[in-house]
Amino acid sequence: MSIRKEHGNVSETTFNSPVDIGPLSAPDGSVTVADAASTTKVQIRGGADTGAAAELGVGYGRSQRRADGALVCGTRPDEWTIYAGAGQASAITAALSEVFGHFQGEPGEGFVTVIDITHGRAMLRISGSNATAALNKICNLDLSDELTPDGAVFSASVGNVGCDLVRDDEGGQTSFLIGCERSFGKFLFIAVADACTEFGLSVPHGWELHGH
Amino acid sequence: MGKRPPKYSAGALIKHGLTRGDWPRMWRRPEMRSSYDVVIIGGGLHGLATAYYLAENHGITNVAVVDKGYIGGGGSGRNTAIVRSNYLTPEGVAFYDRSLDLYNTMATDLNLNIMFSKRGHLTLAHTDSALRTMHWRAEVNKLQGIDSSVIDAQEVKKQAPSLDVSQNTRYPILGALHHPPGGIVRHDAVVWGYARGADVHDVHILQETEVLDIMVEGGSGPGGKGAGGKVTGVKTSRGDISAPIVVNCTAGWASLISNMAGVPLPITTHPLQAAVTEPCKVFLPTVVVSGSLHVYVSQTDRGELVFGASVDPVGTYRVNGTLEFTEELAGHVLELMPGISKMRLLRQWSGLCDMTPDYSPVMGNTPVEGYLVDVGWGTYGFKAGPVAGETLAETIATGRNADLISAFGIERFTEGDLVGEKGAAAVGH
Amino acid sequence: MSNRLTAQPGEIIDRSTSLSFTWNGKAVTGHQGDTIASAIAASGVDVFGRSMKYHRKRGILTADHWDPNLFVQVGDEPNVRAGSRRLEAGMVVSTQNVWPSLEFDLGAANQLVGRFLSSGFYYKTFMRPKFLWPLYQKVLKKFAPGGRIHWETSTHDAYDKRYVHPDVLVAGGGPAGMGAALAAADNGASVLLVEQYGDLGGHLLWGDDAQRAQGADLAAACRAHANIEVLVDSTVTGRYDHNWISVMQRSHDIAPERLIKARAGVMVVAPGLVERPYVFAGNDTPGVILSGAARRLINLWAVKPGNRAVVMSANADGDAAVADLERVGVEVVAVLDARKGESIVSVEGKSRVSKVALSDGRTLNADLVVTATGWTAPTSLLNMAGDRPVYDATAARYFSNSLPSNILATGGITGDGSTAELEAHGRATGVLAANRALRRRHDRVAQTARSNDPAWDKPAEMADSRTPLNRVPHPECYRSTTHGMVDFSEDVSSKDLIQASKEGFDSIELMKRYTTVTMGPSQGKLETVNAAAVLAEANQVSMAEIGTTVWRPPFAPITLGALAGRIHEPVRRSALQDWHDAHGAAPLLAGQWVRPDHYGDPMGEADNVRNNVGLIDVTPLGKLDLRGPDVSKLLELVYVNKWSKLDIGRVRYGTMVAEDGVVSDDGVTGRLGEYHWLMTCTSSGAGAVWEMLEDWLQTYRPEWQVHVTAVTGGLTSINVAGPHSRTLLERIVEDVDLSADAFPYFSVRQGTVAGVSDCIIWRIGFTGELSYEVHVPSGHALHVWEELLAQGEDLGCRPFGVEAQRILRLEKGHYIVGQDTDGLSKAPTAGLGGLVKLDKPDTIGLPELKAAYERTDLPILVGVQTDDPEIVPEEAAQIVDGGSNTILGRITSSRMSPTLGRSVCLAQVDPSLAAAGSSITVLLADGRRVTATVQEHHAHVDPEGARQRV
Amino acid sequence: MIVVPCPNCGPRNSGDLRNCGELVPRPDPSTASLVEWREYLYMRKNPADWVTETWYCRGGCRRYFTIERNTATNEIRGQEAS
Repeated sequence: MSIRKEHGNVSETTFNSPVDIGPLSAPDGSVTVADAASTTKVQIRGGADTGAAAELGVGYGRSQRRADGALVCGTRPDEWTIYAGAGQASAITAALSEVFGHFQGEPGEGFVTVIDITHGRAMLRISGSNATAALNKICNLDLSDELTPDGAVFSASVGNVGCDLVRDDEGGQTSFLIGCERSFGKFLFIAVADACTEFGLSVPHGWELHGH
Repeated sequence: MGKRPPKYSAGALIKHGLTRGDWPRMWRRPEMRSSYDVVIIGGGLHGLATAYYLAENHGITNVAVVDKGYIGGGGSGRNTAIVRSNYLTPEGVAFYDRSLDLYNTMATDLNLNIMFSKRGHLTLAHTDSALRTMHWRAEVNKLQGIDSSVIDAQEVKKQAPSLDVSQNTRYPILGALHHPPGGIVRHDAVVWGYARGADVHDVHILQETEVLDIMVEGGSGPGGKGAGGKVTGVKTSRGDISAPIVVNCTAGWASLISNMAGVPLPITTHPLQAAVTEPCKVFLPTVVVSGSLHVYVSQTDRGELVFGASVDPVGTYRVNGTLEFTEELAGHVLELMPGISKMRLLRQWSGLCDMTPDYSPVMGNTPVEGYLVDVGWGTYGFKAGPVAGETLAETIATGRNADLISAFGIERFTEGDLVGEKGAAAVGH
Repeated sequence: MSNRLTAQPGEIIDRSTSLSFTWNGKAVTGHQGDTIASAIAASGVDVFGRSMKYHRKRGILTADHWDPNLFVQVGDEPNVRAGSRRLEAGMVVSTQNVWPSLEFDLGAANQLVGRFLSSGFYYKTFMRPKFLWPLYQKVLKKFAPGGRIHWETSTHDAYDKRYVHPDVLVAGGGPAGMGAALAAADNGASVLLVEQYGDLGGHLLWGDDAQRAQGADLAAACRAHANIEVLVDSTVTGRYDHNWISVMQRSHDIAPERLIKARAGVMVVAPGLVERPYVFAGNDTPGVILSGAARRLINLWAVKPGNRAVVMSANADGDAAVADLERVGVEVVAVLDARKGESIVSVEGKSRVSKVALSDGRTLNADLVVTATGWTAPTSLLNMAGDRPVYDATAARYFSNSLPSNILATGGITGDGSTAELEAHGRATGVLAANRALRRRHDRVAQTARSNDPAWDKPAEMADSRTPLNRVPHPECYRSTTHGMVDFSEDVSSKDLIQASKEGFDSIELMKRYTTVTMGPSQGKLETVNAAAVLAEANQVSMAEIGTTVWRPPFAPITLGALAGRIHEPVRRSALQDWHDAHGAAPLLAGQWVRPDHYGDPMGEADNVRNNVGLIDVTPLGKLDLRGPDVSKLLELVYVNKWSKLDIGRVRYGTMVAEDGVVSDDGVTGRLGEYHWLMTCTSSGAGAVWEMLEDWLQTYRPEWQVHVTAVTGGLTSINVAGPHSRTLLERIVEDVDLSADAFPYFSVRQGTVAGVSDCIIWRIGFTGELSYEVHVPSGHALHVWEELLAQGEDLGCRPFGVEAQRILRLEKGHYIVGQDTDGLSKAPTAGLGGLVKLDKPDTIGLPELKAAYERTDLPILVGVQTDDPEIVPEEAAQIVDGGSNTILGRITSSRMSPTLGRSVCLAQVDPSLAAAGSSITVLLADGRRVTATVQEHHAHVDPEGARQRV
Repeated sequence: MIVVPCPNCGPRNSGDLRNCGELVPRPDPSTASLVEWREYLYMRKNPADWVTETWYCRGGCRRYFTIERNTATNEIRGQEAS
């Protein structure tokens, strides 16, 4: 059989996003919504007794950008997520194995597991001077600078979709990374883009919110 | 027996109009006695109906109905006034069908127009599985002679033209269970009718009388209460009453009252919210219910839309109401009827529901002799009021649980024989 | 005839503009700044509508939002408050509740028989003859008040919502509210200031020059303050637990109405006061207005309210109205001082007041009656916060009694004062509000994981040392010696209320229910105090003993559109759903998921699976990744069967029950590695199963080392089913030996599929055929799906949908939790006999499982075939006892089987009918009773499972 | 929409969480009588008073925790007035 040879390994970067549409921006640039589903997402689970917190450097609710550009987030009290550029899951996982040794679920004092959730999570980024105002139309948390400063990590409902969020400002511009279960990805993008229409963003045909 | 009050009729109205005479009280404010044959706690529909049927059917008239506030101030005055009998289980169907019979003749029986509007009742199905449940109900109903059938979306549109039956919506209407005998009733009038009917027989309606304790002796629990005990009376805010029979008809407060007798209940108390819009010209001729969308709606003859939903998920005795109830309600109503977004919500309110694990009531005798319950009505109490009163009166008079309520005894929770009404009951109005 | 005055110093109309609109078909013009009512009044109209019951002519009463006589239809919008809605060009305005016309309304015949239509009359009649009642009802319906909703053509417009988190929310933009907002903002609080009308200022807007100047200064300061967001034409409509506050914002660019949901640290309630009508005969005649209406009409909109006026005044506002009237040339023929006991007895007139009878015996000709008899404190928002107001007989109004610490009141509802005094009280309230709110904010910041620790010290708690406003004595004047209207929108008179009390409706709540007083569109804003006063009179008790009805939300009505907002109903899509859409799949909404129901021919799709090979996207299947040394213990606990000895590479079917023994979920779970498992569960149950596992691990078994990760959407699940499935997979699976010996039934392998590594393949058979379920990382799923179709083309590989799968699984007799079981079905009903292990130390629902297996009366799920193979009984068809109506079970699933060419069913039956070969009677929906036979197995096709084990 | 103080996330709207009801201790299933078991399944104190109840922080940290709430007032201990 020759068929097998035709395949070869599919690269991690040939990744189909649930959102096949380019970034949308308001004409005045005050808000932009962009797909970021291909972001590498690696989840680490481990209790406080495992030293994972110390190793990863951030507690629940906070994040830190590493020198290599990866963003380490304390997504739950015993859970961290590393966000990095597309296609880096293997490298990040390998590096973590150096730190934690085994992490497929082996027993031990330092019970730590690592799982690549890149494919399981859709992601988008909303940024700009009106990003907070737009997001606050469909997310009930207090997103002011004091309650939700740059680096804040939190989970919340966005347009009725359960999401993991990071406030991750870029170049002094307010910005949020919003991740959700992959199958909700298209709906989340539509809901967020719809919230931005108040600030001038126009939504292309086929991406309107149902219901009005 | 008291003097019959003047009969209500068109002729009487004209006579009073011409003479400008005053109408007598519908019920009096009697002096409380120190003992009664039966004390009924809770002056709502169930308590008053029980008192009425005790007197009317069984000649037991030395009865007090006590209420901490005014009559009909609880669930009886806060429900959405829908009546129907298209339940899922044979026990449920038989029970509610008798209630519907009593509603049908109530205006003449009680000589008070309860404004029964027999306008039909639609339970919409938005999914295959909901449609399957509708078929199930229809089949069980038909076997018991209940007018109930599944109709398709086009027929739904004929029954209620303002519904959107197009199929490309988020919750397409695939069909509905249609129950022509269902309808709405002026709920307060039912309370007043039973109060007036009971008062005729000299039943004492004691408003603003709060029960502080139930006196039990010989029971196995602390203070001689609980299983094996025997009721001797109640302590109230206006003094003690001795009575061999005490009946708990207190709906949302049922647990609090039952704990006084040492009889724990399988009940949690949840608010059930409702809302009404400003009036507009009548356009919705029937009662519409959607279980998937957790909403039921009807339009009164005054033109107001009356809405209800399922109970609040968080148990509480607080009846303040919530904003999210109105938001979800409006969203769901507009899914069904996108053309009415300009109607305005005028008022929201809530009542307390005594929810049981199987969405069926707990009725009849209990392990404490002389202490009876008529509780666990959840969101169904209004529909059942007449038959609950009738069967409870029979149970009190005969000492043994009436046949129609045999499935609803408290012992089913220790014997593990729950009633299967829950499947159809997510929002069953 | 125009009633528009020459320019008034405080007018808010822009005379350079001309807005054309129609009123009952006639062209009218107004100006920017007019309300609908002011523009119509300026054009010389007295009569705006008809009353609800008696269809009496009605005109302006209060000229504000609460005016019960100014409900109009504007285009397709019913019940528009003409007293507060700003005029817009092109509006089509018409009267409601008249037929055939405003001038000639047949309903007015009710006035002739009014003496017979006392409150509650309908309860006392129409009982006999019974058959006539539906006809009476039709007549009653015709009298339904209100406008018309255009449900046929209207749509759900682009409404909108928004969340805000102000430290201090101020309800009311009068002098006290503005003072509070400024002081709170100056003290570091973020403030949302909400004003119901079009501009800040409250009653200062129609006051004298000094008042208007003070109002303008305060408003400018509020608008300029960086910490204050001002919302005008917006209403605080509700206060719910923990200061969850709803605000209805109108006149925003993007939505006709927008619901703002605020979680406020402190709410300052400063709504001012609502003026109360006086009860006397004819008090609803057009031309009888309140002093506030007179002053607003003259000062805001330069509308002359009449020519010859009688004024009854009990307060300074009434006196000011006299001055305003005289200034604009209205002849004031009498001023009655209610403080001296003078009053109006009655008025005459139909379309307009013509004669006024006074308490001194005089009868005067007049076309205008202005009353200023006191106030209602609109304490709704305080009521919603648990306050029960108490009546003060000296001030003749209600005051709040006790408020939670996150609610403060200021302004008119707390007392009386000059503008400066009101502002000062507001400012003191604002300082206190800021203190309390900032203390709360400090706590919130400190307790919230995502925030940094607060960079500021928590302020010390401040005592409430505000100097209360005075309560100026005011005469208790509620009713004259005659009876008149108490509730204008419900047509309820003081006589009705007294009669109701005599009939036993002698508490305010019962009276309300019987007479409908206060139940109309203004919800008691105008009527509550007068109703309580009349009841007190009827019961011969004091006002204080009557209490008030509870004011419920909303404070002012809200459109359903605004409450709904933009509808967010999430839909879940698999990575392949776009492909399904593009290839003609009929969408099926299943819970939150959209799925391919079929691609045009479900029977053919099923047939193709039996004969060739088919692909179905089963991604919605719930999937949980379980890792750790204690997973098998967890599985032992949550499944009814044994799990401790499952080898690596094997999968097993398991059923879950709840603690009450009722079947709750099922699925297969496979062991991928020593410490790594993948669990599947039903699509609809996936979330609940995950939360249940977490509950056990967190609450009851915290010592167990297990990590659960939901991977449903991350793994796209493709079932490859049919006799050619192995051949197909062999073509594209690289590193897994798919032979029957190496990869037997109920096994799992990990490998590379079409070049995609990290795929999980398990060999199971929901369809009863040789089949493999391939779980592909979703970013590559489309590639794998398309490769499967391409490589399988010669094998007849075609996609199949949910309907074909339903047919196939039913042929195979697999039950579906929730369809073939119900809310009472315990393990024995589902036929789990051999599977269930009752000798475990702990399993969810274990005692109930044991009890269930002791019983012999539980229904049993069986395979059933109708004796006539063409008949497919409806799902839910009842199984009855021969010709009787006793129910002995029901058909739970049914389909025509393409494989067998006959119908097949699953049914729950009474145990007496469960033996194979039992003949049962099925009642079809059309009433026919047909016989059917209970089968030996659930499976109708290949009960031995030979096809899936090849 | 009441505010529920999650010990991990801080104050959150109750809609972000799931209320799991009154805390009822689970009897040992290997020794409990059916009567005891069914009391655990069905019987509730349901007081109009302080009750210890479980919440699940569904939208936040995904932890289960207990709080004391007064079912007559919705007041939650350790949190300022309702």
